Amino acid sequence: GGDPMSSSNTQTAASSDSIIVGSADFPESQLIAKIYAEALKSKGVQVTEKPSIGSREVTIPALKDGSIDLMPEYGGALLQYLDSATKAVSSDDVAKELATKIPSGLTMLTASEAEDKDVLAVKKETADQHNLKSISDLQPVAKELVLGGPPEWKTRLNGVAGLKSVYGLEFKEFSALDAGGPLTLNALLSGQVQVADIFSTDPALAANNLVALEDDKNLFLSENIVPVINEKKSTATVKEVLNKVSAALTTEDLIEMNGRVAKFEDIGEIAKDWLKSKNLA
Amino acid sequence: MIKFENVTKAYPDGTVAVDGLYLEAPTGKLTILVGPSGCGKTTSLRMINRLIEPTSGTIYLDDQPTSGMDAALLRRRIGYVIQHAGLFPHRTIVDNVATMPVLLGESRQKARMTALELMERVGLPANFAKRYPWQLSGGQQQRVGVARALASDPAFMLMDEPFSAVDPVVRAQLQDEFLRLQREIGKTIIMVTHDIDEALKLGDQVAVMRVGGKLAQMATPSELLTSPADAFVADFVGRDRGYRSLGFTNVAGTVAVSEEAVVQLGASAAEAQARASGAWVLVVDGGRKPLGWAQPELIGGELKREHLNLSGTSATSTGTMRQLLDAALSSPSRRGVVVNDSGELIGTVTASDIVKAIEAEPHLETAR
Amino acid sequence: MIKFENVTKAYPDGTVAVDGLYLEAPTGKLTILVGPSGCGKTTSLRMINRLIEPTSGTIYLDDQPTSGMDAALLRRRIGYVIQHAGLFPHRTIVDNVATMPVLLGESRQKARMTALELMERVGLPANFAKRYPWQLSGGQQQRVGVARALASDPAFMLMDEPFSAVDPVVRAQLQDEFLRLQREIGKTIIMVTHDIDEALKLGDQVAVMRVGGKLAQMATPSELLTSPADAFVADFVGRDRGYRSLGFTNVAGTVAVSEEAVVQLGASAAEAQARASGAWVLVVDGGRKPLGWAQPELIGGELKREHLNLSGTSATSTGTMRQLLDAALSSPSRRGVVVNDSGELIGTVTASDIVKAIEAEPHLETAR
Amino acid sequence: MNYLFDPAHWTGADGIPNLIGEHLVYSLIALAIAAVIAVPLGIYIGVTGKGVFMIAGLANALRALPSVGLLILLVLLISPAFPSKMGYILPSLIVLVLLAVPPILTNTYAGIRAVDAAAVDAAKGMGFRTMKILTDVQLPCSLPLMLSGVRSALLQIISTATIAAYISLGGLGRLLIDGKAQNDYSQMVAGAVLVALLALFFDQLLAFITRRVVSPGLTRLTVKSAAAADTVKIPATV
Amino acid sequence: MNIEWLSRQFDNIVFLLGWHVLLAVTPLVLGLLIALPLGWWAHRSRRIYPLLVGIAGLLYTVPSLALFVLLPLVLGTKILDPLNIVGALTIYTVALLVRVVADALDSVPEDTVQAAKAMGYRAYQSLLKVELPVGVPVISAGLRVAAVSNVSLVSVAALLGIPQLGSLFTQGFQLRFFTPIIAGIILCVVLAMILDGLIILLNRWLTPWTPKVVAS
Ligand SMILES: Nc1ncnc2c1ncn2[C@@H]1O[C@H](COP(=O)(O)OP(=O)(O)OP(=O)(O)O)[C@@H](O)[C@H]1O
Ligand SMILES: Nc1ncnc2c1ncn2[C@@H]1O[C@H](COP(=O)(O)OP(=O)(O)OP(=O)(O)O)[C@@H](O)[C@H]1O
Ligand SMILES: [Mg+2]
Ligand SMILES: [Mg+2]
Repeated sequence: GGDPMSSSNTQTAASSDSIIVGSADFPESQLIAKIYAEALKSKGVQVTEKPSIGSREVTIPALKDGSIDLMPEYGGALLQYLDSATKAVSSDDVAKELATKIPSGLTMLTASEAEDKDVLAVKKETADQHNLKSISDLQPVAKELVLGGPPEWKTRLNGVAGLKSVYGLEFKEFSALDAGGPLTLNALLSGQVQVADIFSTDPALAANNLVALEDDKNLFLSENIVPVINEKKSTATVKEVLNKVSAALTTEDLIEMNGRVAKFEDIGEIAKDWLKSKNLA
Repeated sequence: MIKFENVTKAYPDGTVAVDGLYLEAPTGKLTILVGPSGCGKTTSLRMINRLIEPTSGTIYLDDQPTSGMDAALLRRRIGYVIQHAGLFPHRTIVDNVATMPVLLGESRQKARMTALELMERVGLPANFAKRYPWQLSGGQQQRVGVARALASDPAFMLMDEPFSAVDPVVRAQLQDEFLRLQREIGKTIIMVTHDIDEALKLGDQVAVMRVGGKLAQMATPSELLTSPADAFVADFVGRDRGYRSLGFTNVAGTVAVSEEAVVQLGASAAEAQARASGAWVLVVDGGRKPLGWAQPELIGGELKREHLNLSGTSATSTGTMRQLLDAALSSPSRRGVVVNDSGELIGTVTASDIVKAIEAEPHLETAR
Repeated sequence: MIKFENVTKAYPDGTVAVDGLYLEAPTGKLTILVGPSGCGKTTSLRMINRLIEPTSGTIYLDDQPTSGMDAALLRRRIGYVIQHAGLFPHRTIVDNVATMPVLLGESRQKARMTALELMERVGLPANFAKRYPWQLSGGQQQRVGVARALASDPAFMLMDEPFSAVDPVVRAQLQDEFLRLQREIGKTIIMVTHDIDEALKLGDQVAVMRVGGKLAQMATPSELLTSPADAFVADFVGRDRGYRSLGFTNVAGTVAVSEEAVVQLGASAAEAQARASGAWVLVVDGGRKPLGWAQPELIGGELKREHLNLSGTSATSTGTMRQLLDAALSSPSRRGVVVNDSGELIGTVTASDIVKAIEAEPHLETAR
Repeated sequence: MNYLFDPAHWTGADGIPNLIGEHLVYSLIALAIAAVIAVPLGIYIGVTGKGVFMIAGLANALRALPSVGLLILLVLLISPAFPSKMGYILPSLIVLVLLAVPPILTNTYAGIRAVDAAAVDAAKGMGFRTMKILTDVQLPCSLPLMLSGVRSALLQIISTATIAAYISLGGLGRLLIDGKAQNDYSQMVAGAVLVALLALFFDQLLAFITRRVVSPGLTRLTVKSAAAADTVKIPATV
Repeated sequence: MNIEWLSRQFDNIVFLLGWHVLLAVTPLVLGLLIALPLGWWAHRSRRIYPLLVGIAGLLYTVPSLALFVLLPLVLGTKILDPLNIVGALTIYTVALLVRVVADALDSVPEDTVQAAKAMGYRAYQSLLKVELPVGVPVISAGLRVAAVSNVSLVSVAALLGIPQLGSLFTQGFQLRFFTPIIAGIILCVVLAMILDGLIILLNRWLTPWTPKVVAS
C-alpha cells in the first residue's frame, strides 16, 4: 500500500539499447523532449517517444519505475517537487541541492542556461494604472487584486505563502487556475484575475502586451532546463549529445520556438529546424 | 336508444372492420354484439362513444346524431367498461369508482359516498375501498370497472367483453350479479362478447356479426336458437341449441306434477321400501327439502346420508323447461324433482311428460 | 402407471396445497385432475416430475418410487405440457419440438425429421417449421407444446391446463385433435384443468379435488354425473348433469328411426305439401343430405333456400343420446333428423321415443 | 482520510462545507435545466409517439460525448466572451445538462409509454380531455420511471460536477484537482469519498421522495419496470 | 478546422485511435466475462441481488480519475500502465453489467425456464442453452450503454498521459487550438456509434428469433 504518487516501485530496467523519452503534458516540455529525441536519433541512439504523459505526479514515478528513461525538467520545480521546504533560489543553489535530492537510479545532466520560470504578470493597463514594475510594487494595491495561479500555489511557499512572507502581499482572493496555461491567460485577459502566474517563455506575454513583474526579492526559483535520466541509460554518447543540446539552448530560443508552437506548427519540424540551426543534427 | 344507420368503418390500412351496419339498441334493454374474433365488435362499440370515428354512416343517441356532439361531453353520458377493466393503477378503488362524478364537478367527498354505495351494489366489500387495483383479483377488478362506469348514472353503457378476464366460475357469478343489477337499473346497454353462452344468457337481444363487419342476425336469444338466419349463425349458436332453447320456455303449469312419497333420514329400510315407487325413494329433510334418492333394497338398518344418490338436479315450478328436463334426466329414478321457490318439494315429473308438453307447444317460428 | 401414496405438500409459508393424496393413473389412460382454483392440481402434477418435492408420501412411476431417481433423468422420461406452452422463444418451431431428442443425444438432423413428423401429427403445417414462437397464435403454440412433449416418445405425459390459453372455438378443436391422438398413441397421461366440461369430454377417469388439497372423488366421467360422491362434486359437475350424462350413452339401435318423406329444393308448394307430415317437411339435397325444414304453407311458388328453417341439429345413428335428443328438441317439426356417418338421411325420431328409450335403460348406479 | 479529520479543512472559502455547497449549486441548477428540457420533450414524444427514432439515437449520441473534450471545447469557445466566472460556469453547466438529459428524457418517454393503454382508453371513454388524461392519468402513472431517470441523472451530475474544478471552478472536484497538483493523495481520496457520499445521500433522498410522491398503487409495478427500463447509470467522467 | 494540421497528424491520430479502441473494448469484454457469473449469482439469490447491485451503484459514484489513481495501489501496476485504465473501466463495466445480467436472466419467462427444467435440462444446461440465449437482448442493451460510456471515459485517461483520443483534448487545450479538440470529440462519438452499431448487429445475429420492433 501507500501513496502511489510517491511510490518507489522498483522497476526492471528497460532494454538498454533503447531509450524512452517522455514529456509532460504541456507543449514546451514536449518540444524539448522532441529536441532530445531528434538529437539522440541523429547520433544513432534508438529512441522511443512517450509524449505528454502528464504532470510530475505521474512523470516522476514513471521515471522511477522505468516507464520512461529521459525527461526534460525544470530545476526549481523539480526540486520543489522533491523537497517542498527548499530555500534554494538561484540556479547554482538549485542545481546543488537537486543533486542531493534526486531519487536514486536517476541522475541529472548539465543544466541549460535556458530558463522558463514563473513570473507574475499583469495587463499593461493594470501596470500603468498602479505603476507596477516589480512584485514589491504590488504592496499597496494587492488587497484589491485577484491573484491567479496553479492550484498548488494555495499551499506552496513559492506561491501564495511566499508572496505573503517574502513580499508581505495579501491578495483579495486567490483563484486556482492552471500552471500558466490557457485558463490562467484567459482569466488574466478577461479580467477575472488581475495578477497571474505565467511562464517566462510564454510568447503570450509579448503577444498580449503583458507586463512581467520583476521578482526583486527572489521568491521564485530559477528554472533552468535540465535533462533527468535513468542512470543505466546515461551512456557517454547520450550524455554528450544532451549536454551539447543544453549548452546550445537559450531562453530566447525557447520563446521563439514556443511562438511557432502557438501557431500550431509541427513540434517535430520546429525541433529539427532548431537542431539544424545549431548544427546539432 | 342507440341506433346505427349504415355505418361503415375502414381502417387506414384498408381493413373494413364494420360494413354498412344497421342496428338498434332499444332504451332500457341489453343488446349483445357477438361474433367471431375480428368481426368488428369492438370497432362498432367504440364508434358509439367516438373513440373511433366512423368512415361513413350515422350513429344516433336518442335520435340525435353523435357526429355533431362534443366528443368528451358525449362520452360523459355513456358508461364504458373495457375488457381488462382499465383501472387507474395510481388511485384507490373508491377513487377509481368516484372518477366520473368528480370529473362532472361533484365534491370529492360526495363522490366517494356514491362510490361506496356502488361498490356494495356490485358486490365489493367496503374494506376494498382503500386498496389499489393490483391488490384485487381479475374478477374483482372487473366489478370495479362496472361500478366506475355506473358511477355517473349514465343512461347508456358500453361493455367490451367485461367478464372475459376471469375464470368460468367467477364469470358465471359476475353475470348473475350483473343480470340482477340490470333488472334494477334498466340501462340502455350494448355489450360485446365472443361467447355465445354469455350472449344467450344475458341479452335481451343479440346481434350476431360475421367477419367482414356485417350483421348476420339480430334477434332475441330464443329466436336465435329456433330460427338461425343461416348456417353461419346456426353453427355459431352451437350444437346444443335444441336443449338450450328450452331455457327460454317457462314451466308455468304446462307439465302436471305428480305427488311423490318421501322419507326422511333415519327411516328404516322397511319404511323406505314401503314408500318407494319402483327401486327409488326420495329423501327429504325436516323442511321437505329434497336431499337425494335412495334405493331401499340397499339400506341395511336405517337410512343414512351415505345411501343417498346425489346425481339428480332439481327444478323450480317457476323455472325453465331446461331445468325441468334436466331434473328428470339426471334423476336415478327417472322422476325429476320439482320444488317451489323456497326449495320445498312439490312433486316429481317424468321426462316423458315433459317431452309431451314440449311437443304440444308449437315451434316458435319467427316471421322474417 | 403413476401412483400417489399418501402424498402431502406443505409450502414453507404453511399452505397445505396437497393433503394425503392417494391417486392412481393407470397405464395408457388419460386421468384428469379437476377442481376449483387453488385446490392443489398444479402442485400435484409438478410433484410427479419433481419440479416440486413432496413434503411426505411417495409417488411411484411404474411401481418405482420417484424419490430415489435422478431428477433430470426422471424428467426426461415424462413429457410435460404447460399452460402457456412455455416454448423456447429463441428456437424455431422445429427446434423446439426437437429439443428432447437432441438432449437425449440424437443427431440434430434426425431429431428434426422426427419433429417434422410430430408437427404434422398435431396439425401444424410443415412451413411453420422455420418460424419462431412469437409468429404463432396461442392455439398453434399449444400444439407445438404438445408436439414437443411427445417428441421423445415418453411413456408418461403431464399436462397442466394445456388448452386454457385459447378461445373456446380453437379450444374445442385442440381437444378433438388431442383425443384422436391419444387414441392412437395411448400414453399414460395426467392432465390438469379447472374446466369440468373438458374433464368430462377428455378423461378416461376424472379426479375431483377440493380446496385444501384433498381428493373428493375419482371416477369415470359418466359415474361422476350419475353418482357424485357429495354435494361439492355434484355442484362442481354442474346443473346440466342429466343432459350431459346422455353424452355417455350411445344411440346404437335403442331408438327406432321412422322414415321421413323428403323434398328437394325447387319442389313446388303442392309437392311439399303432399310430402309434409304435419306442418313441416324435410328438405334434402341431391345426395339425401338434410338441408333444413320448410313449412309448405308458407311456400309461394317453388321451394327455395330462404324457406328453410335451420334450427334443427342432426344426430348420427352411431352418436350419443345427447345428440339425438337435441336433434329432436331443436327441430321445428319436433322430429329429430338422424343421418349416417356420411351425413345421409336415415330418418327421424321424436323426443318422446328417445325419452322412452332413456327411461327404459336402468340408471347406472355404481357400487361405492 | 486524515484530510477529512483536520478541522482546518472545514472552514473558509476552500473549506469542505463551502465546496459541498458549490458542488450542490452546480448540480441542482444543471438538474433543473435538464429536467426543464427533458421532461416536456419526453412527454411529447411519449404521448405522440413522434420522434422515437430520434430519441434513441440522440440519447445514445449524448452519452457518447466525451465530457472532458466537450468541456474544454466549450471553455475555449465561451469563456473569452465572459469577463467573469460565467465563462467557466456556463460550459460546466452545459456539459452537466447534456449528461443529465438522456436518462430523464428516455425515462420520461418510457414512463409515458408504459402507462397501461387500457387505463388511458378508459379515461378517454369517460370523457377526459387530452390535457386531463395527461395530468390525471399519464403523468402520475409514469412518475416512478420518471423519477428514477431523475435519480440516475442526479447521480451522474454529482459525480461529474467534479470536472468543474478542472476549469478553476469550486465544488468537491477541487479536492481532486488540488490534491493532485499539491501531490496530496489523502486530499484526493477525501474528495472521492465525499463525492461518493454526496451521491449516496441524494440517491437515498430521491428514493425517499419517490416513495412519498408515487401512489402506492404503482409501487409494486415500479420494482420490475424500473429494472426493465433503460435507467443504467454512467460513471462520472473525471 | 485546420485540415492541414489534421493530415500532418494523421499517423498520430490513428495511433491514438488504436489505443482508444483497445482501452475501451478490452474492459468491455473482460467486464462482460466477469459480470456473467456475478449476475447469475445475483439472479439466483434474492439476498445477493441488492448487495451486488448496491455495491455496483456505489462504484459509479467514485470519480474515474480517482479510480485511475487508486488502482496502482491495488493492482501493483506502474502508474503509466494502461492496465490501470483497463482495470478501472472493467470495474465500471462489471458494476453496470452485473445488474443487467441479473435482470436479463430475470426477464426469461418463468414458463420457459420451467419447461427446460421439466424436460430434464440440468441447471447448467438450462443456463447455457436457454436462459442466457433468451436473455441476450437485455444483456446487449446494457452492453451498448457500457460500450458508449467506456469510449467517453477512456478520454479521461488523457489527464494521466495515457495516449488515446483524449490526448487531443489536452493538446488542443494547451494550444487553445480547436482542431484537435473537435477531431477528438468527433472520433469519440463516431467510435462509440460504431461500437454501438456492432453490438446491435451482434444482438441481431444472436437473436434471429425476436419480433422486429423499434429499438429504443
Ligand atoms: N387500428 C386498426 N388498424 C387496422 N385494422 C384494425 C385496427 N383495429 C382493428 N382492426 C381490424 O379490424 C377488424 C375488426 O377489429 P375489432 O377489434 O373490432 O374486432 P373484434 O370483433 O372486437 O375482435 P375480438 O373478438 O378479437 O376482440 C379486425 O380485422 C382487426 O384486425
Ligand atoms: N410457492 C408457493 N408457496 C406458497 N403457497 C403456494 C405456492 N404455490 C402454490 N401455493 C398455494 O398452494 C395452493 C395450491 O396451488 P396450486 O397452484 O397447486 O393450485 P391449482 O389447483 O393448480 O390452482 P389453479 O387452478 O388456480 O391453477 C394454493 O392455495 C396456492 O396459493
Ligand atoms: Mg374486441
Ligand atoms: Mg394450476
